[in-house]
Amino acid sequence: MLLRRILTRLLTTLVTLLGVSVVVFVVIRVVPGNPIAMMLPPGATQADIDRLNALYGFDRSIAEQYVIWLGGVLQGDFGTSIQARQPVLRLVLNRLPATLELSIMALVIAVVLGGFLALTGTRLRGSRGEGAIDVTNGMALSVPDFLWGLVLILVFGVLWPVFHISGRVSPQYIQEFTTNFFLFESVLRLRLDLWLDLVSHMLMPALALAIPLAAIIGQLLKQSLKETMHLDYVTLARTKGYRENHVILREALPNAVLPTLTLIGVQFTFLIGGTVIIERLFSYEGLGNMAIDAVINRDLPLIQGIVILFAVLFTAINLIVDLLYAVLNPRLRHA
Amino acid sequence: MSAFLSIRNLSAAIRGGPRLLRAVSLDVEVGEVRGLVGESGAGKSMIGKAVLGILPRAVEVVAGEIWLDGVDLLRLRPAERRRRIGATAALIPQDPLTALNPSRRIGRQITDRLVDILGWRRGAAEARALELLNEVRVPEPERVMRAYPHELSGGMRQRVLIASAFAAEPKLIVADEPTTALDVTVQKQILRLIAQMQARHGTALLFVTHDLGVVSKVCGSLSVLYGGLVVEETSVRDFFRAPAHPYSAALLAATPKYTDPAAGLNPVPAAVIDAVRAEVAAADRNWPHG
Amino acid sequence: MLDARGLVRRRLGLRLWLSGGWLLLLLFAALLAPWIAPHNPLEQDLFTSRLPPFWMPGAEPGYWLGTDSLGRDVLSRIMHGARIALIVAFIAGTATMLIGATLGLIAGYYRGWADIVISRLIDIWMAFPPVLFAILLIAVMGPGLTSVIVAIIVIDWTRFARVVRAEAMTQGAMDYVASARVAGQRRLGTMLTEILPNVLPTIGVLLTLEMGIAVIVEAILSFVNLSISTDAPTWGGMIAEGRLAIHQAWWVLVFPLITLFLTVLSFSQLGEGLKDRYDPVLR
Amino acid sequence: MADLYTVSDLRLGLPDMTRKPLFGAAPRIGILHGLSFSVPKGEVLGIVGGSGSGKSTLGRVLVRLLEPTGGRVLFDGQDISHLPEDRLRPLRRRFQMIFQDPMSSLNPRRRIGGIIAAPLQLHGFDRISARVDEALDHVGLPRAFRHRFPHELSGGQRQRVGIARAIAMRPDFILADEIVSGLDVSSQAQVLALLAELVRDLGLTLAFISHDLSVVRRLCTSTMVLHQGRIVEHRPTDALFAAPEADYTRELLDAIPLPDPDQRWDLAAG
Repeated sequence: MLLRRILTRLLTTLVTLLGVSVVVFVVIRVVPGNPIAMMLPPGATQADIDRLNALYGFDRSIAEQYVIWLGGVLQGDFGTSIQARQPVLRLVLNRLPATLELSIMALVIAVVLGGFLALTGTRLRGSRGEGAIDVTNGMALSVPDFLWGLVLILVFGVLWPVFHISGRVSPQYIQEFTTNFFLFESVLRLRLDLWLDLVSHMLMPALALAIPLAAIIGQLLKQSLKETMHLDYVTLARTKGYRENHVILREALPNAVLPTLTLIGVQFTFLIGGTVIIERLFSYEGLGNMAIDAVINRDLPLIQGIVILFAVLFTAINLIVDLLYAVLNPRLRHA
Repeated sequence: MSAFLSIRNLSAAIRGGPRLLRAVSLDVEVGEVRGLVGESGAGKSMIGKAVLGILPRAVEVVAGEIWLDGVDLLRLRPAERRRRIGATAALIPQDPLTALNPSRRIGRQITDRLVDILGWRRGAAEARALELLNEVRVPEPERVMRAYPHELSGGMRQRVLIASAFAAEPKLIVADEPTTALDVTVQKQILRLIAQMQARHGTALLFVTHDLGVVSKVCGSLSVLYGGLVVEETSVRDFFRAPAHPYSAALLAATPKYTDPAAGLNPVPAAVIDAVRAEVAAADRNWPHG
Repeated sequence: MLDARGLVRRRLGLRLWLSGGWLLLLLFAALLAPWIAPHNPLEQDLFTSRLPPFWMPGAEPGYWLGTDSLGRDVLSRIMHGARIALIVAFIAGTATMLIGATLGLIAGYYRGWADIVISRLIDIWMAFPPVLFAILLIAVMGPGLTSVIVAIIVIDWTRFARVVRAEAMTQGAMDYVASARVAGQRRLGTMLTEILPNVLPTIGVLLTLEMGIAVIVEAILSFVNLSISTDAPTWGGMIAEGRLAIHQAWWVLVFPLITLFLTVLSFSQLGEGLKDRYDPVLR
Repeated sequence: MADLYTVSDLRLGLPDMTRKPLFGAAPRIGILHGLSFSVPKGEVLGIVGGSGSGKSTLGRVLVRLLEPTGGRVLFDGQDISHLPEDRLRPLRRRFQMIFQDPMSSLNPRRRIGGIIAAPLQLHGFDRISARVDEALDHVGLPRAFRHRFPHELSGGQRQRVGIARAIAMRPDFILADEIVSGLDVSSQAQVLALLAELVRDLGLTLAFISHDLSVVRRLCTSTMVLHQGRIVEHRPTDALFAAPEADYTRELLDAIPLPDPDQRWDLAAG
């Protein structure tokens, strides 16, 4: 049962990734304007252009280019960035940790905040407190991360400047790191100063990403908690003499969490998608920021690589959530 | 108070809304099985819920007393009330499919009250649970203790719930339509089991049902409700021989009976409904809460 | 429980009024911008650059919300920006709805191959980061109003398709659909007369939501300088300029931001509010 | 009297998605295992059985909401077992269905009038408005109800709308699937009395699916007992209840709690 589920999901994931690669390949190959011409100095001859075109494979048909590119990808070769003239894979993997750290921090904030709202709302159901939580959730939910980012910049960057609103780390610390997982490394090396500097840079963009997700979690988890609270086993637990908090946490929460979990998976991919613009907004040196530069510079191999990496990341997250769901659901675990 | 459970003039209403219970009074002695009968909206399960302290949040008790084992539950502080109900009363719920927590093992769900509320040691609680599963004739009780609810059939789950209800030797059990969701052949086994367990443990049983057939099998006495009002209170024998209230008689006449093709299926006459509604309205005139 | 519901009900009426009112005001400003805007939104005047809003010292009369670094009137630019924002909202929102909801309805009701193909497409689309996808599309098509609208449709049809598909599946399992089949209704007829009316309130909520999102996407694209021509007055463009000059002239950022914030919030609240108010079926 | 339905060796299996291999079709779980029976015109057939007996599935095959995997279903002499939907359509006027849950069988966003009129329009009836009124009269609902939405009605009233929708078409056959199981005894009695009256007045053939033998006893002329997808007994109602032949039928009857304290029901035993 579980094994078949895993296999089926792996198969559909592969089909999805293949689909993504085809779509992005086709889309960026109809770009007007020649990226090769842009990277050559003025006065380059047609022969130069042809030579470079051949080098990057742009002189072949799209189908041929795709097969060649796919063959390279299967061997771990994503091509060479036109702009930076470095292997795409290396460029992308260098930036990935920054985006991952930001996304995970945002996820943690969202889960903690959303979980707190949901539990409080359930505890206060029927009262004005619940109404207030609903209204807050509704507002937080309908405003996207981009706007929250701008609001946070205004409030905590300008009006009451307690956080950094630009960059990932203060310039003087950059030399201190040996890996690209700055946050992780600062914890491992117990460097509180580094950690604080990182957090003070990351907190605002992470919060901007987290607010809408926190609201969604708060709303959905509360909804399924309330539905669960009406079920007979919860009532039964009450008659046994348990306190309300205990009933919510032990009886309702484990069962209400499952539908929320599936949703968090999808929403987490949306959150990561949001890093593209949030990183731009906060000049945070991550994948998203690099992606926008790549589009503006028409760096085709790099765009391709970044999009594929995002797609792999998204499908992997969905896969993990799906398996987690199967593992946590006793119905599937013990069937 | 002589009776083990004594409800006195209990009135409940939706907060700021209509009344659900209208000065309900009833007693259940130790060892007695009392049926609460009525159609949907009659308030029969509200009474059971009020006794167990599980009324929906929108419903509040506006007046009355619920004496359980010599204590008026409504005067206790919430924490004390919860503990007291947990220690002396139990519920057999309606739907065995939703009455067991799908993510917890059966054994834990039977023993949790003993361990967490009554302070038993886990080993002793588990031994007690096994003993009860044997008593309700669950095959392979050791395996069932480790199972999750979805691995058991509906009838088996209801047996588990009965075992769980009797685990702490409660003096009162509220059974809220415990067989409505079951097939008729399974229903017979479960009713038989409840009757046997009740007799053996000498528990007081408040049996909520809409099925007069079921009442005639398991109850000794019954209260008929309409619109939150007790319209008749009598012994089962008297009720089926000659119901005193016209509404009771009409209800009985509307109940089909396969042994008698002519009997049953007679709609409740409009005059009877009007009369009983008038009674409900009359009860409301004496209600000080508006 | 009733207590809280009462509370929410009262707020519902209020939010419908507030959101509807703001959007009407915006529509009014957008329609009449050429006549009522105090200045030409493109008119530059370096002598009046970075004037503060009217209540601050140094403000010039006639420039209510101040001017940007090129001396352009912020209020006039917001009003003209509203034209672009609303055009994008209405056209992109409607088109996205038509395409997405149709595909979702077909996939959810007909199932079978149509569902397999549409669902797989949705999966593929979901694996793209939407903002990056939009930027990529604009880069491909070249900046301009049409490109922005097409990009929004291409990216966001899945939002409708996903939700409508799930809803159509739920409705398709109801007995009234079986009942229509027993009555001998064709599948297309059943979809249009039985399923669609029950999905329509959801589509309505999504539509207003999508309009808000379209406004945001347009702003984001202008923010990265990819939307319309660079000096056209767009909210996103103003925000981008304001972000750079945030310490010298905060008003260049704040006023378009407030406008954008209220607009997006109003669109999303409008849909929910209308549904709660006019849907005959209370859930 | 001629048979309206003749069913022979009816079989039905549903794909078991939990055991579906990665590629190819899922194995089928048998629901109905070779049923043969006929329904004469004018008969009120009771179909009883526990949950999982296949009674609802059988009903849905009779009105061709499900296509059988084996055997034949003749409706008025015509084989409908695998008839494609467009050739089935003209026949659909003649067999109607009333559903168990009136909340889910009435489109919540249509008014009662529209719900009853829709099938009439589909089959090109004339005087539709008059027919809707007539149907409402038949089921004892005020004509003004045609402007209401389903959620504005009580459970019993909704079930009457379901009946009105079915009889408005003047069908030959109606399938009633557990239509009183969600109702209180008083509404149940009303709906059943109404149904008995309609069968008599309109000359209907009725299949009445129920888990409640007492109800079947009151309403039906013949009774079929299903158990695990097989017919265990199918005889005239009087004879079946007077002397049940199959063990399962006896077991079912014994398990019914009669509203009668004198019924022998040895609770202490077993």
